[in-house]
Amino acid sequence: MAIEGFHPSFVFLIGAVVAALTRGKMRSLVMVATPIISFAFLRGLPLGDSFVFEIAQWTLTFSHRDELSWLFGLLFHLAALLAVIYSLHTRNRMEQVSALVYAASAIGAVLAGDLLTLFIWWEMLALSSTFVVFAGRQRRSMAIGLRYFAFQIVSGLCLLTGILLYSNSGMSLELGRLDLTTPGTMWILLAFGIKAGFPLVHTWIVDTYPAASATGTVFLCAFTTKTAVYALARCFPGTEELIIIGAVMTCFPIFYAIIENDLRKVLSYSMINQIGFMVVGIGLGTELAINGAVAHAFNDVLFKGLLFMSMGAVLHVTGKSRGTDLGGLWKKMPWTTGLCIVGAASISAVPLFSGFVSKSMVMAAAVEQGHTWLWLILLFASAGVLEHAGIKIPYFAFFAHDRGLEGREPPRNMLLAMLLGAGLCILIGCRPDLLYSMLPYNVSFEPFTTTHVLIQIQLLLFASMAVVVLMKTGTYPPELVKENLDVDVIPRLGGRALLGWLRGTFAQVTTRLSITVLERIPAAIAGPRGPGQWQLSSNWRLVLPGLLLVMALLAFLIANLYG
Amino acid sequence: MNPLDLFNHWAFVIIMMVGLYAIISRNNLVKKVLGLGLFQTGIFLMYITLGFKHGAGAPILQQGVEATYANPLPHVLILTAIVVSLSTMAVALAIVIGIREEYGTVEADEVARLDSEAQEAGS
Amino acid sequence: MNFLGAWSHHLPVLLVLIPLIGAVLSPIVARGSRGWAWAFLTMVATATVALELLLRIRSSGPISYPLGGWNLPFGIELYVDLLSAIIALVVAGVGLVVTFYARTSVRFEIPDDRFGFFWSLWLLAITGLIGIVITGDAFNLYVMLEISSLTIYGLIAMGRMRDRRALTAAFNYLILGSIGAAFILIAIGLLYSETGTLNMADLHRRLGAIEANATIRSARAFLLAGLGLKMALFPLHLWMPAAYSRAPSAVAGLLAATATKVGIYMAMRFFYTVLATDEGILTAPNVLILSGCAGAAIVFGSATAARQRSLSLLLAFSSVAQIGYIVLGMAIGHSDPTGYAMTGSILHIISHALMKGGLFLCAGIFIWRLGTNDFDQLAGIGRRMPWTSAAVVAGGLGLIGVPGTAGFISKLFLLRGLFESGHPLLAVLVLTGSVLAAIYTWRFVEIAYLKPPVENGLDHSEAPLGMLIPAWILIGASLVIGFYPGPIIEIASEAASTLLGGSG
Amino acid sequence: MISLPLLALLIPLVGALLPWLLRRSPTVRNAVTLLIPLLLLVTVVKMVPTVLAQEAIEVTLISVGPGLSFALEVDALGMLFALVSSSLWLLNSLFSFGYMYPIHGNSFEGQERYWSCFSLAILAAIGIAFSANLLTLFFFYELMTFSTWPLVTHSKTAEARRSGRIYLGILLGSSTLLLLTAIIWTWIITGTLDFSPGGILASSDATPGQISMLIVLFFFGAGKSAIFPLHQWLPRAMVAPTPVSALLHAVAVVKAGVFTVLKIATSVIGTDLLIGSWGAEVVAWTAAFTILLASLIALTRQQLKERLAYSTISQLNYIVLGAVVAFPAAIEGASLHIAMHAFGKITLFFAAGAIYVASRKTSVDEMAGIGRRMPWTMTAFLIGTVSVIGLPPMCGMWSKWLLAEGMIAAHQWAFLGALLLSSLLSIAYLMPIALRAFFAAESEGSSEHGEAPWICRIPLLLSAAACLVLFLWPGVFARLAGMVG
Repeated sequence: MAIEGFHPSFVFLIGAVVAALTRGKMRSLVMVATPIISFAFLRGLPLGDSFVFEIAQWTLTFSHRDELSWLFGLLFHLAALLAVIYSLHTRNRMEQVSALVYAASAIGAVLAGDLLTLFIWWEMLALSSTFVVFAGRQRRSMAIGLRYFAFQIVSGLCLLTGILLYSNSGMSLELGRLDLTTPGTMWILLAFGIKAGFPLVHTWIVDTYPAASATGTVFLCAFTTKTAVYALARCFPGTEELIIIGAVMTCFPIFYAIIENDLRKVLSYSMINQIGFMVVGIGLGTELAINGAVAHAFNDVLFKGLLFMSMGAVLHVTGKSRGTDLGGLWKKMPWTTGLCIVGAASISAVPLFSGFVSKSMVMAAAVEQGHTWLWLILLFASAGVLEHAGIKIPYFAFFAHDRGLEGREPPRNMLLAMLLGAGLCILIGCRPDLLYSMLPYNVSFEPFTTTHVLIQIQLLLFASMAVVVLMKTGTYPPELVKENLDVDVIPRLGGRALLGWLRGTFAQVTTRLSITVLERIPAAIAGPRGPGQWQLSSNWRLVLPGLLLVMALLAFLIANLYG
Repeated sequence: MNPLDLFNHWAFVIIMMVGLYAIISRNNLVKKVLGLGLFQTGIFLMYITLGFKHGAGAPILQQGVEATYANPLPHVLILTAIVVSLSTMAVALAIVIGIREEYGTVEADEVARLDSEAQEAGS
Repeated sequence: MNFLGAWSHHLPVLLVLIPLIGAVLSPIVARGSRGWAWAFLTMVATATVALELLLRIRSSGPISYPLGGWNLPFGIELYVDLLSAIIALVVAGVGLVVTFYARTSVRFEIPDDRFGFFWSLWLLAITGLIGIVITGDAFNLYVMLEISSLTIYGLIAMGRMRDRRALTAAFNYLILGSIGAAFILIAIGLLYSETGTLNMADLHRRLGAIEANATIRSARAFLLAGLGLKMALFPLHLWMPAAYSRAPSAVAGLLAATATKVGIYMAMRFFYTVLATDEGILTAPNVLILSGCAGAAIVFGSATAARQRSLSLLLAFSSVAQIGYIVLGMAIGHSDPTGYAMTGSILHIISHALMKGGLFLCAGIFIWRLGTNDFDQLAGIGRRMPWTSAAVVAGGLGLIGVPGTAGFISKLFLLRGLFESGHPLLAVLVLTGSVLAAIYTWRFVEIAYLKPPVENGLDHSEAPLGMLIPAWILIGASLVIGFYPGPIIEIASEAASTLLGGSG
Repeated sequence: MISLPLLALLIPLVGALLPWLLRRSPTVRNAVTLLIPLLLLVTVVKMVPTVLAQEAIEVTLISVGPGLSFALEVDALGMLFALVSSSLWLLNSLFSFGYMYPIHGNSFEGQERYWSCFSLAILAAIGIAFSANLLTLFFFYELMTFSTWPLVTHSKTAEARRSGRIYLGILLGSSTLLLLTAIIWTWIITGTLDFSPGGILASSDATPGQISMLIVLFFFGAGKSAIFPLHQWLPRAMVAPTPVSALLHAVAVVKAGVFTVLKIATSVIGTDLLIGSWGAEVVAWTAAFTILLASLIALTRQQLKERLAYSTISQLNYIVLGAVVAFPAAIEGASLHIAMHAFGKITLFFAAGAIYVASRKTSVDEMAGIGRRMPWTMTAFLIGTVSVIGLPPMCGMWSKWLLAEGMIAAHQWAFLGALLLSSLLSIAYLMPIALRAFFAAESEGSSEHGEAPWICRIPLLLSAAACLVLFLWPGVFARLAGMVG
């Protein structure tokens, strides 16, 4: 089904408005129908540029369809549909409406044909996702939401600066490959990087995603970072700096993930790690690598979504998400457990699951380019992924020590969404050609070669063994109820100190200064003449003017006779 | 030039100063008025001096007499000025009478004291 | 326009004669309440003549009128040029309006049995003021000055019925004024001793022919000191606030609008025609003292006005400041070749006469209703006497120099003159004065409109039209000039260029 | 046939008189209060095509003297300002009913003065917009100061009196001491006060030193633009009723200040002279400093209106900065910001007023959770917030974009940084209000209340909608702004 003549994002926006005005079953219907209808319009988009608007002196290209944008458009529709289904049971109007706007923004961003349009959607993405975070109404979500928003806005401002500098150097705003030597592109890269969770600016991911509601996180994990990956793939393929950045991203979160207690936070670190693979792929820049990165992004949305959905289901049922609080749920939630394991297998790149078919592309591309050290790093990262996402998540949530938690299967819509997600993971894992055919480049890649499979299975086995050994010997880092120190403490504490200073000393000083200058001093000058003040008295009323007159005469005499 | 040649000038300056001193130093309003009169008289003397001419007679026109005569104009002017001065004294004294009626005194500091008392009572 | 027919040759003398005869006849022909009608008629005639005179002079140049048929320079000359005609019209015109106002106000401020004398003094004062303006003879000027001064002392003293302190104010003014006038007399005598003439034009001619010696220089000093007092130039202004605030309200209106202006006219006349020789009176030290005093007047007068507790005193101190503007423009006028400063000065004479006259009339209205215009009694008056209060605000805006009022136009020219002649610091003083004027004006506005009304058992209803209309005529005229200043500017700049041409 | 600019002045003049004449029939007066702004809007809109066609509309009212006259001229910048003022006046009149009547009663004390002064203020705004020379501009500038003072002190409390004093003192002091000086100085140098495209000083023989002094005098003289240290009047003016704060202290008065600044930059000094003069440097750094200082102070203020006032100070100085940087994009952005900021900020003020009407709440702390009680109002508030911050999809984005473009074109990195940092700070002080309203829990014991009356909400929603519509179709405003400079 393909309908022409309307922009998919606007379908979502209209859907959001309608959803805001309806309630109950009607809203559920609208929510589900929106991505489906929109998808029809997406298919109807013509290749190349369309929806070109002139707003004042700006030309905005709202739709630029090629393989890359089409694939991401498809992906986002898919993610939106899954997440919508997953969240059907909630009655959180704010979250649902914001989520539709959020999806609209992400779709708009990947379809954007020029930098200005990208900027508009980029900022809307920030805004709407903030509302998704806030709508979670978790205890700490106010401060976290603001921090999240600040990161997103800084990203937007970087993008703005970059675009302006870029256009000021005489370049057209058409979206395409950017050269880092052109002015402004560093800013654009930084903007993308913040949203993609580059090291040092990654903290918002781990800060925010665990703080949103069970349903909100599913939306969040799908769109923002993947839009950034899309933008990187669109603008900076083959930028070598990205290889190093990506390599770092694949590794450092592993350590955090291992010691982290909150399982949704573990997933967030894992997300950074997965994006690292994509960034490496984009940095490598060969057709194979790009394809791998894009395919991995596609898969990541599905399996990371699946994992978040399963953790969300646990949270929904038990109200807990910390490893120390959970355990032994597999008997009460067998379906959820199973589906979670599918997600864990996918992310761990077990053959026949979706992660395998895309991750191996990136790694193969690294080898192909002769980056042996890179390949080793990625290998290590893969092992780490297995440890924290493939084993730790299902183990702590569903097995481990039974804490005797009340538990039951989550609502049917949640299960349905998870089933769909799991199905897609397995489908892609078994029939990778379906995905490959949609990739931007026509590359023949055969994932199921003996070498690939063997290496991967060895890796998985060794990693599993390591975990088992560590656990048995008791040297595995214990899960503790604590916050792990990350780089974001600097802005957090600094910001708090600054705000305290502003509301304290600064406010007092400015207020006192203004009162003194504006009220006290003028009052002293122009105040009414009180009774106690000096007045001419008695005889002086005549004497003083008389003396003054004589003095004036003398002054004039001196001035005229001797002047 | 002998300073004493300017005797008249010295005189009118001294008279004026005496008058001014009286105005300023006396507390009694009538004395102030008298001081003003003295002051103005000094000026009259100055004008008369202006019309003075050595050996001149009165500026009376007589048939066939070619005599030197003093400049008549200052005298004319001073007649007018005397009238003005007189009127000034009259007005001043009338006001002093008014003050006497209202305050019961013609002493400046008494008047001032009564004024400030009234002001304090009013406010 | 020649509606005076055969009398038109005698316009200058008529201008003095009409009020003089009116004054003399007033106690005789118009006893009691008819006095006002007589005075009003006289003023109508005087104002008509003044207007006619101004128009005639604009069309055909200055008029010289020898009195009594004596040949010049021996006889007394009436000499009317554009500046004189303007000031004469201001005096006669404002006098007419204030006379209209006085009908109501004197009824409770002057004892009934003094009406005849009051109107006589009133007309005589105006005679004196006009006489000063149109005479061409230095000694005659002194006589006219004394006529106006003496009558004014008497008029101020008539405020005793309302406030007995009017007597002391009048007395102090009398003593000081007489000394000041005596200084002027001395100056005229000294000039005469050097030149042997009293005719102003002749004086100018002869002074130009001789070298300035000590006598002439002393004469200048006496003149400056005497005029300074008459103009109420800071710091010689101390007689003024008491006199203005305690005089009967109509008298205060008349004095504020005209008396000091005539003093300034005298200064202009002496500085720019009589003594305008090569060395001139406006030597650097004199200008320094004058402009210094004027600057101090602007700042000190305004700041003191802001501290007053009654409207009359506020207005009086504001006058000190406003006179500062005028003197400033006059003092530096000669160093501004474009004539803006002088034009500004003349314009400010006109606009200040209108505004301050109107404001004192309003102050009088408050006194008429409340017996006082102390601020604590005026609280909330804006709602009870809206028209009077509005007039005060409009006048106050003019004092600030808000665009759309006459005060703005005159300050604009004055400021340009100050800049043109290279005195930006003085310009800053003028502007500071405007800001201070805003402070004292707004003291009234706050009290009248924002304070809750006081309950003192007095009748607070709006003033009768007989007082309101004249007040609004003056204020309204200043607004009209503010919006349609073209003709006035033209006349003032002509007068300024005539004056400056004389110094050329 | 009376000319349109003159008519645009006469309509509010009539509007100023009618409340007094119709004091006995409130219904008629209320109708007229809405009719007059409508008439004005129609009149102003009728001139738009002419201006867009770059034809001049000129009227000389009174010729004062050589080189001096009261004259009107409609150009793009003036049209922009007049359009914003007149359209928002209409909304604000409606809002005034919704605000004043519930709070002060249907015949509140001083209502004639209230309506009348409002009309006069708009008259002044239109007059400023259509001024053809500095003299006319100065006249209307001062008229605005005086006509708004009674509105600021409407409540007549001691605080209102004190604020009124500061209001008048700063506005009058700056305009008299600095602006008037600059005007007269310009008059002396150039011999004329008439605006001319490209600047009248540009074609004079003024020295660079003089130009710089003039720039400083002009830019600080227009104290209504709230540049440091003259910004203090604006927070103090918040003592006024909210509709007054909304129209005057978010639109008419403050924009009159920045309009003056822009007009002077383009038509008196000329952009060529501005660029590179030390005077412009001084002003630009001060404006940048003001932007940041005001943002920081806004963070510390708990009274909603006060916070909005500091936000306005910060935003106004964007325009000052744009005007003084004087690159085409900066000028265009600054001009556009007059309109865009007006719509956003008036929405915020309307919302603040609606909250007060419904709940009597004024402090930001009390507004936690209020969004559930007042969803319409707070949604509009959110839209206004987004617009003022300058995010898509609200109209504030375009002007900020252009301003930033201007800074980059001028290679003014520090000022660009100030703009961006201020955007962040504006999020910090504005966004939490909306977010806490929607998501935070209500404080204990807060009063039961619902939405504000519809008459409050309609203007609020209309202006919020305008923020969105102007993002999609900035059309007329953008074209007008593009013609400036």
